[in-house]
Amino acid sequence: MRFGVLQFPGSCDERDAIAACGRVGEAEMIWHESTDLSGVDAVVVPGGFSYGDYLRVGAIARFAPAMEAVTRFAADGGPVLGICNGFQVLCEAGLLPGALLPNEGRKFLCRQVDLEVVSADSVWLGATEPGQTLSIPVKHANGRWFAPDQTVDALEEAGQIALRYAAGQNPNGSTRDIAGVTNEAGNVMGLMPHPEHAVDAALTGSADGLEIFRSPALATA
Amino acid sequence: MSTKGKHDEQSAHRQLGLTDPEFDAICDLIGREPNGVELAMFSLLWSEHCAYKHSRKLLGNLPVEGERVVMGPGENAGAVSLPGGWAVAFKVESHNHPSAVEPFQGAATGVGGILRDVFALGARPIALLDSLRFGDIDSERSRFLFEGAVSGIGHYGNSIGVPTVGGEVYFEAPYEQNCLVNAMCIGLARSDEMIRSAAAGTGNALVLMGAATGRDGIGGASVLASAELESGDDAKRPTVQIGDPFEESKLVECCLELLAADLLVSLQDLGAAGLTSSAGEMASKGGVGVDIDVAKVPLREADMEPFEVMVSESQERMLAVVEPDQVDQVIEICQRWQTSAAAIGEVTDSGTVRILRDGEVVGEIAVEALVDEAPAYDLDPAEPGEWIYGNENSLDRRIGEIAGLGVDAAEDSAILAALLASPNIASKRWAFEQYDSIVGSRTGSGPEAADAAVLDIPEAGVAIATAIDGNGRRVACDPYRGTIEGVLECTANLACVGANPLGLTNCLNFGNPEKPTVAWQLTKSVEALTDVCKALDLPVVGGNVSLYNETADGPIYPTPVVGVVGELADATRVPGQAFEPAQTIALVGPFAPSLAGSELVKLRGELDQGLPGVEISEIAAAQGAVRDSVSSADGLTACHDISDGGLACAIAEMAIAGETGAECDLDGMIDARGCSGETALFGEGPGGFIVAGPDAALEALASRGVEVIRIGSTGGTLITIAAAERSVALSLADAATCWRSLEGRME
Amino acid sequence: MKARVLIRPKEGILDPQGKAVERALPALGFEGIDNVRVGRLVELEADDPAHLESLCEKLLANPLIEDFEIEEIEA
Amino acid sequence: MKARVLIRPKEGILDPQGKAVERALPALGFEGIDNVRVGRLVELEADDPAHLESLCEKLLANPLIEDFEIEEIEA
Ligand SMILES: Nc1ncnc2c1ncn2[C@@H]1O[C@H](COP(=O)(O)OP(=O)(O)O)[C@@H](O)[C@H]1O
Ligand SMILES: [Mg+2]
Repeated sequence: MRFGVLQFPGSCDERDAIAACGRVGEAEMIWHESTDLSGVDAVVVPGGFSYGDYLRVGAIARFAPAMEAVTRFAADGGPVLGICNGFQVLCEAGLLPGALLPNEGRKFLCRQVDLEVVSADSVWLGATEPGQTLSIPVKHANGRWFAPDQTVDALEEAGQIALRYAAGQNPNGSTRDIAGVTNEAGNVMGLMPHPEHAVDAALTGSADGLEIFRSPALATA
Repeated sequence: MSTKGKHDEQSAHRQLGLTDPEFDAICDLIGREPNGVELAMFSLLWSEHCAYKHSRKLLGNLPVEGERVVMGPGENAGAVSLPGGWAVAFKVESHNHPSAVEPFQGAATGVGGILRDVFALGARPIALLDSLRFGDIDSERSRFLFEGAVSGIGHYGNSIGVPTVGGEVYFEAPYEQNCLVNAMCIGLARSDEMIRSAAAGTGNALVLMGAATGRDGIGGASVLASAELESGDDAKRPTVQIGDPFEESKLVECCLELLAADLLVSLQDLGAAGLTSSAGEMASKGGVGVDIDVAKVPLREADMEPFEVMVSESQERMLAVVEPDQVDQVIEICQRWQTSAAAIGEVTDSGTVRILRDGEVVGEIAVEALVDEAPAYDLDPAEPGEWIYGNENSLDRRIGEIAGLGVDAAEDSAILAALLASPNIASKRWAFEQYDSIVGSRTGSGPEAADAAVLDIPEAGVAIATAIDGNGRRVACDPYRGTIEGVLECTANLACVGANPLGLTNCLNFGNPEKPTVAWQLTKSVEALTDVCKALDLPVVGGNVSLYNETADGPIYPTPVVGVVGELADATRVPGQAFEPAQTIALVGPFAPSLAGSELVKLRGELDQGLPGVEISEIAAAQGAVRDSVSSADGLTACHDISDGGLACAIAEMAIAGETGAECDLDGMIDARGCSGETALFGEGPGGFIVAGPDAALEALASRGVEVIRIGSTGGTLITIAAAERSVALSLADAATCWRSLEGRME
Repeated sequence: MKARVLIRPKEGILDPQGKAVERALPALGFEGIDNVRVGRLVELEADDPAHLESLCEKLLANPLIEDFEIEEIEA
Repeated sequence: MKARVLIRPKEGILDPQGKAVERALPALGFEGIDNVRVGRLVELEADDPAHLESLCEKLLANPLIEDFEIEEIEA
């Protein structure tokens, strides 16, 4: 499995994402001006502060030429994962439902949280089981996922709610404790927590994030 | 010489902060009166900040050499070597005064500045630490400054993708008006690819990269503008600078790419005094001259005067020396990173800094006069006869607050609870959760996990540990001993994670050195820094001095902040602070507690001059034993050094971290030390560790030649400590409530 | 032309900044202030005002969470 | 009354957001946009408009780096 990790001006976690992908496959960096995804089996839109998070999180990066290629790639069923800022970019690009708002507590928060797998049907959670708990850190100031009530109902119905914060651990006030969602086809997932920072149990105490990076290979196998 | 200008209140030089003799010296040096541009440049390079007028002579004795030193003081940051041809660069710097005016932007731009010092060496920044001081937390202003500084540090560090892995915060009344915001940055580089700042190669181009130049930080120099600009234009000179971490993140990547492509001859950040100091210092270090054409500098505001361009302190800029035929390539790479770059001048063999506007010379100063001839003053130190800072009894108020938290404790237990809730000791989670401490995938032990932050360096097959420390209150009690303790505290923190210290950086935050008392504090403190670093064989590879930290209320506590970087074999084998159940607890090392200068004495309002003596060699030996024990397979499961709040607080912190109680009896220790129960519980001083582990681990530690006194065992949900006539008993839950009380105060 | 774009959180969406302002009011002695909403202000010059609406929809505001309003300042 | 406060970076002060937006636009296919400044918009209801000025100075704007302008929307 060959991962392509996008790099925008202001990306921060792109090297971490490359390293995490490298534990389960191969990974290369894709410059934001590139439209060439040939040879890439899965795309990761990494965390960070693309364009400084200026104007509105993810708003500018979503117009990058690479995002046009990612949109086509996703439409063809290619696996796309958005982490934190990447999640924000994918929502802005319309590849995922909803939008990310400033945390209810208005502060940037960096802490380890427990996530509950709600639906394991997507390409990115195939290695997990519904109900499974994943210990993965969050670090963001704009992670309050929001969508109107009817939309959320429909998403729940369709199994597009992928991950929830464990009871009492919602760090940002997101609608119904939602931490991650997928598109209808299940090949695109976005989440606020950072699975690429939970891949080395000896160093950081949890390798639960690896489950996510392992999943696309299982889906294509 | 008769060219000297008039000396009165209206003289430009006085308004720019130069004394009459300094102005006369300038006239002598250049053989005439300086024009406006030249005077502006002199006023900055001859300022305390750039010229270290009051500290230069003192700093000369610091030990700066060592086997592992790759770069020492004099460069933008110091650096020590790691295995495999790698080096870690690091430096700490203050941004106190800007933070006192506008804490968010002041702290943010402080982080931006120290990052630039590190990547100016060609090192990729991999970690940040912060050292903060504010007035009493009950003061609204202090909370405002604390809140602003923390979010500013987070804003800049988080956005640029460098983890903030450690730091410290103290709240003491003398910092009320003059808070301290010191930031430390650590970077990683290949030793042989690091770059220096000395300009070289006549005919090479000076390329200015990054943000456009605006009227930032011109402040004082604006007296020079009165003739040239209309008065309303004062509004155009911002008093506060805005940090742009996005611009800097592009600049970091761009500079590192330029260095990797071998396109830069030298590189220097633009900090205080902007182009003037960067160009002047690059020329001075290289023994060359430079020409700068201000008309070629990309401006944020049209119509800036030459002096404004030369002294502007706009952030996020770097100056590079580039071979002429590589300028196009450099500009191309900058464009790819959406960062601007312009050739603004060249290296000459003239030995002068020449400022031109569209080719016409508007200022010309010999580099030597500008940089090397700056005055250096002797201090006039005098020891004060008594404690010069205030004393306020706040213990009852703090104990009252414990009750407010729903903690029901009496007597000694209430003291422990109040100490745990004291903002100097309480968990700083409220602050560090606002920092991304994990980006970069190196953080093994982040904030609160262990006494020092631990970063994995797989490139070199090792890990590094780092801590930053400086208890200004204890330095105020005794500048010499307090400073020694500060360094020992830092190396103790490293010992707790099994790291061997490699190098030290420091930031000397003091009041007005022209006052004898402050001069004495500074002199004693630097003497101590020199002595302790020599005794520990710990080279000082860099630092920063921040003076005049005082207001009408008096000086701040003398606050030498030290940051140490050390090496350990494996980031994954650090025991951390947390107790596990059913382990034996022991006190390790020549800890001789005393209430002098302690948090308890402070709460009681009984601070006074003097601290007990320190045996550096004994303490160093104990630290070595602990370090070796932690880094080998002795089997210690927890390790923590004793500092603020004494032994009782150390034990409580370990119990809270591990959610495991402890039952201790200090009688053995009290016999051995001949101290009172209260002193055993709450007394402070260097040289002590609390460790926990199976008996075999403690025996292994003892066999390393250090005193190990068993004091109890872990388990249960209570923290109980018997100490002769005194005893404390606090439930884990209550202890945690107190220790976690900072969040509530900041709501 | 010079234009001003006012962008505000959509009705019904929690605005923590606005709430924080409201909470801070009494301590500062301000009374009788209500319904505080914090949004963004973008001012710019555009060659062709015709494109502004689409610029706002696509970039300056996110219609799922924000409303916007364009005001012309000068032609 | 209902009021609107426009808060913008002071003249001469760096506006990182405006600059970044302006710089990014052409590459993203938005042409002919210039001089972008990004500020904040606060809308609120106040019983007594007399206090608004001081509210802006103390709480809504940071006078060191921002200018503000109060507009009445409805009485
Ligand atoms: N207290 C100190 N101890 C050791 N070195 C110091 C100290 N203060 C300053 N230096 C050294 O002096 C040089 C100039 O420092 P500084 O003015 O802070 O640099 P910069 O201009 O890069 O901010 C640096 O190399 C610094 O490491
Ligand atoms: Mg420097």
